Amino acid sequence: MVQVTLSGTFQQVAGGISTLEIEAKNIRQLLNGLEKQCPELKPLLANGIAVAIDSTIYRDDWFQPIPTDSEVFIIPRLAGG
Amino acid sequence: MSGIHVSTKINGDAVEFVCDVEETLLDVLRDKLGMTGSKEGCASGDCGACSVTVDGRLTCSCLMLGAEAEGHDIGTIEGIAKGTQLHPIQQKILDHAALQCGVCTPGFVVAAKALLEKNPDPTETEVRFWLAGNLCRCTGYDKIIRAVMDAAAEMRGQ
Amino acid sequence: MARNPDADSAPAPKAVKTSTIEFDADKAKTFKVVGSRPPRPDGMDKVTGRARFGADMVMPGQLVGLILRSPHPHAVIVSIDTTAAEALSGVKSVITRDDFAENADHHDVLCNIMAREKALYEGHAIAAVAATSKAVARKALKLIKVDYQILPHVTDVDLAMAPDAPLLHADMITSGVTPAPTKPSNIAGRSEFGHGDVEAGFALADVIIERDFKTAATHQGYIEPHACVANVGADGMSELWCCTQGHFHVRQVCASLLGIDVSRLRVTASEIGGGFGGKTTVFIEPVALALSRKAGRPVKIAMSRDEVFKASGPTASSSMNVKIGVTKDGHITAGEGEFRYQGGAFAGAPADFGAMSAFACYALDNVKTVAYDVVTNRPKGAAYRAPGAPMSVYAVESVIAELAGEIGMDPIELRLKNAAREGTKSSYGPKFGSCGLVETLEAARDHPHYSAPLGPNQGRGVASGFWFNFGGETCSTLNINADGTVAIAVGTPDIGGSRAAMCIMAAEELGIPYERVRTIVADTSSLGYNDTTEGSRVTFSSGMAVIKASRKAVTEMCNRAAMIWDIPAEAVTWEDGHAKPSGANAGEFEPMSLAEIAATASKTGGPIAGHHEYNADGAGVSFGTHIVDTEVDPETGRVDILRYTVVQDAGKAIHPDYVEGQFQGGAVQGIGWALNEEYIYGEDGRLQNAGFLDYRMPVASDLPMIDTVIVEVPNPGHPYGVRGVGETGIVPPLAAIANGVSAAAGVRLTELPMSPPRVLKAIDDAKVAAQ
Amino acid sequence: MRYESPQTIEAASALLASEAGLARILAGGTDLLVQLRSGMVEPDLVVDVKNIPTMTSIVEENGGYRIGAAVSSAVMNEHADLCAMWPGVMEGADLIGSTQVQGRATMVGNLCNCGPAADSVPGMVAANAIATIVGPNGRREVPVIDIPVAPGKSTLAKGEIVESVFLPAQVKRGGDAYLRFIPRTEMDIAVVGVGVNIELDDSGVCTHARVGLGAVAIKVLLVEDAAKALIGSKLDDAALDKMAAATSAACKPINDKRGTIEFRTKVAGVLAVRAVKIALERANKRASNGGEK
Repeated sequence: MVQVTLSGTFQQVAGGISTLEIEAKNIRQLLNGLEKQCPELKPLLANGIAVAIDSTIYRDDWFQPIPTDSEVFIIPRLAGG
Repeated sequence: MSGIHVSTKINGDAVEFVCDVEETLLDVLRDKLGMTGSKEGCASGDCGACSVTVDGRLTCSCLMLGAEAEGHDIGTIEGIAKGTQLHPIQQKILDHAALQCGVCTPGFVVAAKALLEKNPDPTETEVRFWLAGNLCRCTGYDKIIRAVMDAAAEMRGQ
Repeated sequence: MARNPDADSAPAPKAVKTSTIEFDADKAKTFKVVGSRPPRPDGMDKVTGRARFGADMVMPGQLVGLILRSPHPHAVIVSIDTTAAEALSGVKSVITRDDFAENADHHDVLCNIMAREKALYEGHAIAAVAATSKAVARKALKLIKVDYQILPHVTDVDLAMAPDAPLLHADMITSGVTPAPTKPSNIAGRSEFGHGDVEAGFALADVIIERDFKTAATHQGYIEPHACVANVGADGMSELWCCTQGHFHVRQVCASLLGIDVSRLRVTASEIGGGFGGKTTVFIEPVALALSRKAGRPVKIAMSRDEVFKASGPTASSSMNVKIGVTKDGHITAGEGEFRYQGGAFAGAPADFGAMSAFACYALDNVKTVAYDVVTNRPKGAAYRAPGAPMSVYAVESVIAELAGEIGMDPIELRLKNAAREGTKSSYGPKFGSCGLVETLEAARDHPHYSAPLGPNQGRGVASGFWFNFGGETCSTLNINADGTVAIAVGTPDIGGSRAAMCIMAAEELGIPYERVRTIVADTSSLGYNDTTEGSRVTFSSGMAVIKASRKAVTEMCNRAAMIWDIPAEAVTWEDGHAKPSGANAGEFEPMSLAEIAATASKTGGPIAGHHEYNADGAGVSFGTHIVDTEVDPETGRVDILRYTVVQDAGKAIHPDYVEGQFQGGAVQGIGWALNEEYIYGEDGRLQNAGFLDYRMPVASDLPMIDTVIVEVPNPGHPYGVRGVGETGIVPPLAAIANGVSAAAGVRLTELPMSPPRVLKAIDDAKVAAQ
Repeated sequence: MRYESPQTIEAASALLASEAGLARILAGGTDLLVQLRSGMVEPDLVVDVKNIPTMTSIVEENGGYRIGAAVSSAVMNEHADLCAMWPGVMEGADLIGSTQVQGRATMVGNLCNCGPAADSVPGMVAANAIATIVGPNGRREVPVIDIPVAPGKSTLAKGEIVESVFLPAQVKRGGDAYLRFIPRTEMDIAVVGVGVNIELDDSGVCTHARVGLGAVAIKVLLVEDAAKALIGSKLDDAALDKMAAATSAACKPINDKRGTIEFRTKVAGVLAVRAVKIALERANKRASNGGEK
């Protein structure tokens, strides 16, 4: 099980849920699990997001492994100038 | 619309062209003569990217009609290096990494050369004020000012 | 591509590839080329005027394209009559909204490049013409008749949020609010970040300061206006030359807007005359393509400076409230902020990034930030160097400075006491990995600038700042030429000297001199997809791709040597640019140089190359701390910058000159933002200062030298420890200067820019208040 | 649009007078070209006056200097004697735009555009410069202050051209100065500009003063009350305070992108005091050099 924290808009869109537990070994499984638990998030996830796994920020890089007991955050997809 | 025939000298070479009255010297250089080293950043004399010399005097080619070039000597960025030999200002800009995007660089080279011809030993303040009409948005000017000061020293033989 | 929803029950596939190479501390000790300052490969062309920028390209038979723009900030476009323009001799094509089909994937971009039902800001494109000369094109624009129904407008962020504000989009329902609002508004979205309990935190504070702040919209101010040349063939094969930070992105969006396959459009990135985020999207490119398609000839469009200000993408203006509590001994107990940003006529103001980075410098138990993304009748914003962060950090760092004064603590000491460090839970969620804020604060504190004496009417300001940095999709190829030189192609336009950095990294890996390596930015048909040059990502991610590609080429060169020596490939190592037997057991052979291996490549298996394609993750955050001395003329409110020092963590400076250049350039853009730059709108909703004359960017005589200190705390996610450096430099200056000016003027300034009338008024008001 | 480059001022005047459409004089062109580019004006005729010898020379006359209307600011500022005599006027002209702009821009162009913020005009007004105008009805001489009426509007009749500006001889103990306020150090349009010219007797009492004020009204002003506050004083603090108040009182500015009413009004007084101090220093230095430089 991975404990996932939603931040920014995601939390509100998910109806105020800030953390949830998802069975996932990589980012793809995590996103699928998220969609299942919070269907409201689907359009946001489709737009592209970032996933922080233990202080490293990834894009929606499906096969990035998520080690057990890691800290996972869903945050807005970063851009820059 | 009948054009105006203009005879002039550019970088020492006799050049003739026909331009519309409305066309600026910058338009002529870039669009008629293929000399695109002078850049249009503002077309209002506020950025200096189109700097040229007219009879040795620094000016913005966007603030001058092509027709006004008749009988005058124009100097552009294309004429500053002598063949493969860079002018000391050009070399110092490279040495000091005094450019990032480089679009303002031709204007700075032309303007700085005009300064050092008039004042071979300028203070930092004099360099900064002389170049105040050349905008650079990448470098914060620091390395450009250093390059010009260093070029001045080298040209004085120091 | 949709994910397979059934996949979640399947076992996780083996980690396919880790996208990062970890920092190699041993290698870092023996750098030969990394950290040196060789001349850049594009330098010669740039000092002689030969470099070709966006407007410098000429295609045979090229037409001039011009765009008709709305004079009104908000109006329904009832009708557009182009018949007279089309009839004018020399006009080869005229296009309007009717020439672009609806596009669900890029709806806002479509509406921005050519207005549809409504003109949403002054300068919004309405129609475009291609003609044989500029004079004809100008005449044609005047012949286009547009019937506007003028609507009330709004340009201020707070006014736009009011319930009775003129509404830009009838279908804009605020996202991020539960339950969803039933009525449309100008608030595109709300987001919230943080952790802990801020009320409980404030209860523990001895001193709480709460203030309101405002910042004006500013423009990236690149000296090169947007320019492109488009050429659409009769068979639909198209080419586009343009100045952009991301030609692959341009290709994707333009192909979509024109309804053509990506493979039919080849985009070449010209030399780019500055971007700073402002050239990460499209404005004129799809218009030029559409004109060319209709005319059957190439079309060049070059924006005027007026168009750049009115119709490209400046950054957001902001209105903010920040509240911070601190104990007497300098422990920050809670921080809270609300950040309202307007980003022009479409959603996308970087309010969320502002809210995320506002408190990023601090280790806080209780923090909460709320962001509002608001639309107004202004041009659609684009990214600008660390988008969203300078404003929010300005607000937070101003309050921090004031708190330090209140509790009588040195402001760097207060920051050090609360500084984010490795393992700190960041204000936006995840823990920080290795990072260098503490190191920059200590270096600033120990810098002679920090203890230099000040004169009358002078004040010193300090502020720290942060930017995330990111990686993204990247690939590059590296070819070993037969003469032993090396050709590298990357897909990330070079905006600050990155080609030099690529050459350095390849030379380091290959063990050959820098001069033997050349890097180009390849067009979209020559290389796989690359994300845009943004997010301070290029030296990090293209650099890592080059390192990987170099290592692949090295492996192949070792193979070739092994074949020549007739020993197993594993028995060959690469050292100092040579293949060598790995030990005594491997055999006795003279080392073979890269050039020797390259020379026989045609006989040993053909060309030798390396390439790498990946998602570059693991970009390390970058923190910086700036010190500035200012002098305020108490009689006129004029501010002079006397001395400026930038201290920033670069992870590892590949080419220190260009790292310093990024620090200096960012600081000076920040100085402009702090002191004089602003978008000034009249009551009529029109921009009053659409030119360099009154936009007032810093000129050479406004500034001192900008001192730099490069701190190097290696990024564990890069083999050389590289962090992005391009953006963080613009984050601290707004606050640093505000703190300096406030100290010099004796009154706290809370609105940017701190232009002389504003500073003088603050001084005079404070005098009145004191009496 | 036609371009003409006549050799005499009479020919230039005739061209302007006979043009039925819109005609513009092209001297330095640093304003005209910007206007052309932006489409602000679309003249039918442009008359380049840079090939007219009387308009391109600086001539000493009655101890003062006559400056041709097409003489660029850069050329003027290289004239050592002129700079020594009227440093304030020269500095005002030298502040127009960049080094590049200086190479083309002229004082008379600055004057005839009639911009209220024209940097060279307050100094000329303070020096009581006289313009020579040539038109279809011959020559006339007019004080510079009487030429601008409002932005873009002057008292020049159709076909009239300013040929030159005459700066009279500076007195033995006389000095001038021009200061402007801009947010940056260069490249801005004046938010306030003050030109001051003072004359003192041997005891240091101010016997004559003129104060020209820019960017605070529809046109450049001559502030007589400010001059009165100085005349008869030794330019002590009380006189300067009074002068500052008179200067501020004369302001009728607007709020715009460059400054507020409040700001302009206050800063006009501040700059006037600073300018008088510089002018005083110059007057004393000039006197100590026996009225030379």
